[in-house]
Amino acid sequence: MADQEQIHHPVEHQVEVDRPHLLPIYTNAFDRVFISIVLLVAIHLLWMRFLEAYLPLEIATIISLVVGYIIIRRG
Amino acid sequence: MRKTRTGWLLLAPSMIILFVVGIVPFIYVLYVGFFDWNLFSASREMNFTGVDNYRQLVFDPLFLDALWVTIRFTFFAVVSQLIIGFFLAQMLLRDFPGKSFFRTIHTIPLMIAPIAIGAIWRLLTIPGFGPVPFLLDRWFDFDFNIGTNASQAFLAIVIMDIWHWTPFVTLTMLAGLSALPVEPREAALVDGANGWQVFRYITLPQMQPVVLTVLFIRIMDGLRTVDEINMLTNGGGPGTSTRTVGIHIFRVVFPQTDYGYGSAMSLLTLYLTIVACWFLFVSLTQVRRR
Amino acid sequence: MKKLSLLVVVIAVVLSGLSIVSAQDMGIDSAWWETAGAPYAGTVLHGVSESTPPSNYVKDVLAPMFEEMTGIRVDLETTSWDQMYDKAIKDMEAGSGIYDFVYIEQDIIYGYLANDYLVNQTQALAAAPELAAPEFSFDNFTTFIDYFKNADGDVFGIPMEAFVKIYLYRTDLFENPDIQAAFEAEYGYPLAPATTHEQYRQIAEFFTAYGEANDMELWGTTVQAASGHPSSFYEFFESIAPTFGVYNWGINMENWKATVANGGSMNSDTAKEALAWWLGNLPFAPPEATSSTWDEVAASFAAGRAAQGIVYGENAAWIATDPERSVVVGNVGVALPPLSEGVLAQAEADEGYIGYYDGGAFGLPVSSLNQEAALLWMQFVGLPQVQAEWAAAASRIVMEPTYSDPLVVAVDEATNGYFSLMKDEGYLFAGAPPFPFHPQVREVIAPFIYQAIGGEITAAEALDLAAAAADAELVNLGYGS
Amino acid sequence: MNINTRKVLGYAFTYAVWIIVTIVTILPVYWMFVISARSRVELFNAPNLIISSFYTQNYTNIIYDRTFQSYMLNSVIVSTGNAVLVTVLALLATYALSRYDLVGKDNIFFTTLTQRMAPPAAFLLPLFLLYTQVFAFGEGRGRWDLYDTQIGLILLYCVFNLPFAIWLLKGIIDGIPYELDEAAYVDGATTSMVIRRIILPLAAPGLAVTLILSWVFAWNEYLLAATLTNFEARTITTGLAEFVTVTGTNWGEMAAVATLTLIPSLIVVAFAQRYLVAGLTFGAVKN
Repeated sequence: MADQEQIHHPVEHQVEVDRPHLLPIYTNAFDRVFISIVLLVAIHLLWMRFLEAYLPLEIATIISLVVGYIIIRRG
Repeated sequence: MRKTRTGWLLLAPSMIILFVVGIVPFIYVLYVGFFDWNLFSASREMNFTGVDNYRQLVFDPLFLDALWVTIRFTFFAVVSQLIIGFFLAQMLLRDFPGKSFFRTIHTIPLMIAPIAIGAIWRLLTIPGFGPVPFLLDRWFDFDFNIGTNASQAFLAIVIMDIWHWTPFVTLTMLAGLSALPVEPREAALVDGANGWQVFRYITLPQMQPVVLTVLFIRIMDGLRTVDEINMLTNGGGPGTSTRTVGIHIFRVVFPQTDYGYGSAMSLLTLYLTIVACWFLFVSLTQVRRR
Repeated sequence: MKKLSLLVVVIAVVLSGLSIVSAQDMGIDSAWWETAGAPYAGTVLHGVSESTPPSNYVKDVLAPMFEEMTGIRVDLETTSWDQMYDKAIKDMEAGSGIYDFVYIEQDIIYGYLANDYLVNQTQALAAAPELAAPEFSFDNFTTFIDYFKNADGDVFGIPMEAFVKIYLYRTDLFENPDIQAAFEAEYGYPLAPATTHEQYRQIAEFFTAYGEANDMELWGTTVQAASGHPSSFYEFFESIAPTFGVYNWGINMENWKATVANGGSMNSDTAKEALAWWLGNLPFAPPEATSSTWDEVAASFAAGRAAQGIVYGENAAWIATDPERSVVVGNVGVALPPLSEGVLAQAEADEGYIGYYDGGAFGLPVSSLNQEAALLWMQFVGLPQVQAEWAAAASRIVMEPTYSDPLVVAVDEATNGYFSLMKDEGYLFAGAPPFPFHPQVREVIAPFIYQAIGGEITAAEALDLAAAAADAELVNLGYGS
Repeated sequence: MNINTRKVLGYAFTYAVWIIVTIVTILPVYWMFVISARSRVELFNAPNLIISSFYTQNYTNIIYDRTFQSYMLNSVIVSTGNAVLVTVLALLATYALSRYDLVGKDNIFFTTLTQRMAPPAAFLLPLFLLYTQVFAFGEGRGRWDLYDTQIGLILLYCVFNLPFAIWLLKGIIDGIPYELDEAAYVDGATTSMVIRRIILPLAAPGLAVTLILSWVFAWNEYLLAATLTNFEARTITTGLAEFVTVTGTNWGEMAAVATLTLIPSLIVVAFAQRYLVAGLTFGAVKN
């Protein structure tokens, strides 16, 4: 019954906040690893498509690793 | 919550099967994706080439075209299915004589093998023998030829998919609609809301999880449609206008035996599907969590 | 017509009586086969083939006959064209030993040989004289067997079907005096099977107009132009381009290059002219042409929807004789395809060819676990005694004497000489070029042909793009530099 | 407009919509049936939607063909086996995901779903190797492997059916009040008793849908079956592809097979219509 109540009165952007998160959604460790991998792949693909002609791919790897680290630690 | 060990035990058989027939091949494909491997190249060996396959893929016009065809196909088909399915489900909500008959007939397309559906639609639309071009020509003097006209061929595969999958959407929507509590709707009607307002501000928000679920399932399956399109347009013609990414991978892996490149292509497609579905999944769980 | 109905009866009798024809009736020395097969009795041989009439004959007639004599069971899986390749290649590559014999289409043999998938049958038979049937000899076959030999002349496949892709025309239309008169009045020369591309086009134009004027479902020519299927690639590169004098897909066999700039001829002016001519036939073809693969072309012709066409020869017999499937029974003529000037001379001098000599053989994979039994089976399929009925049932001929068998002669007469043409002029045709990378390059080139059919790009653009793509793919595959 | 006219108009509209939908739905199926009733020569005539004569040979050729009998039998065995296996496994798995506090439940669930997303063509090679080389026992002629076996297909179809089934059941089992289990456990019931006595009956509509849809998906699958079987375990959908040949597609027999293939599915659906609607909620809406 409680669920029903909530469906009738949707509340926008309610995030369970205990400390500041980067991501707009609630995540666990696995989610964050998953998001990092997704971003890693995306950054590499986009890099290869648009930037590799000017800058080597290693930079993309470094950027993705940094982004991944931040997400996993602070997501 | 109960002892977790029993839980894992109950989960184990499913996970083992999925691991063996799902994850293990995935790992193999992942591995092969980093190699240049074609059985009929001058050097038949697997040569490690790192991310070269992917580097090539992001510039490959055939692949990108196929991807674009797939996305357009899925978009048009799924949106139409959602609209038509929602509408038909509404029509089934009320009782009327013969309802279950109509509903049963409506389910038939779901039961036909995709490869047979492709064959049926080919028989319907093949110029010269099929009734669709014949009647269009006779009644409207309209020239319908899916062998020559790319946009007509594209339209044909979208309509075929709508025909095939709308019943699934209708039934799911119907199940969702029937399960909705009626009080809010009644209350709103009492308060003087009109039909459209009830739909827009009450039914639609209530149905949001169902819509997301259907969207998820249809996008997931729509992106990997191969059999019926391959059969209908004979491998994705005219040109490459109906060559979905599934058909393209099929052509790269089967006749071209380009296993390395095909694996990379497959993984990239899988990646895009997972990302698209993940967003839907997250919005679904967030909706539920609230 | 009398002869024709007689033929239909003969074929019907042959087909219905197939199961009762025994090896002895055919004059096979069954005692030898029983002895030779005894050690392997109970073995089950597995094979894979495309679902074609010759393969179905093997499955329904030859396999039971062989099993009755030797006790070796033969299971032949007949499946679709792409599946057949994929399954055979996967099995042979992985060495899983699923198949004991596989169908080798003439165009894939070079790839299989390069990968050492197949057993050298000449050597295998020489090494095991007790398996060599006295009635069998590689010398019985027509020259088509040469396509299944390696550089040393050893055989790797037993030919089981062979056809030429020829020019079919409707005799009832071409020999109708009114039509002849109208045609001559319009074009100034008598109506006859075309010998030049210009004539072919004019005939196509004429009959399309004729069909329209008389409100008939009739067009001038068939075109195998399925706009997303490799069959259109094949029609152009194997049947049309050679008649203009562009051979081997325009790939230079010396350095594996296709572009004119690199010494190939795929985008040469002649090739562009050929493609433009072929595409130019589309307006005079029935509307299904752009959806037609090999089988639909035959179906269109059999439905009486085209006055002429270039059709795979395995269809000639049923189109001309089978009233269950064809409405033009008895009205089918055969001729050589129209040619550019000088092409015939080149073909006669063996410097070129005028069309596709198509066919396939059974090969024995190295990975087979039952090689001895499979060798026996292969020889059985290659016995001269089994050829004639097989030819009558499936219009394929792989041995010279088969041509003179009464059954075959009857079919030949009904088709107005398809088999005679194949016998006498077959040498002008050629199999696929010896590319070990056949499907790989085809798949890269084909999309441009599809686009040209759809009218998205012109013939010249298509071939320029195709040649460049072929060059790149060949380098990618490691051929040329 | 009074209430009555409105009602009549409403009905008229409903019927109009459904009659159109029915015609659109039926027409292609009807055309398939028409084709299956025609001989090859008849097909060449201008399309005619009326069946004037019935060419039974298309059907008799198939029904009396031993190969097709065995294809049909294989299809029945494989799809039934797979549907039952999937339903049982999914019930257990879903119960675990619903009732136990397993680490990363949502992740497990989503990971499972991703199994259904892979474009199958590239995965055929590893599957082929897995079935012929890894799950192969014995040597030489006495060798046994998963390739070309019914059990091989049954297991394989789990890849796309199991995720779907788990999702379907998840919502339904989540909807069964936890207090019911709890009460049973207090009375000393074991997990297996709870699943059989409480969950099974309450989730029946969901289980029925799972069973039906898994069955239909398995019955209709083509590519995997075509690649991973050759003689013993070939299914009826792979038989459809055999009609496309160089010398003409035998549309009549192909349509006859397609018609015959449709019949079992139709029977299944006709019996289970109401479950389909009751069970297809995916737990998206709870009441």
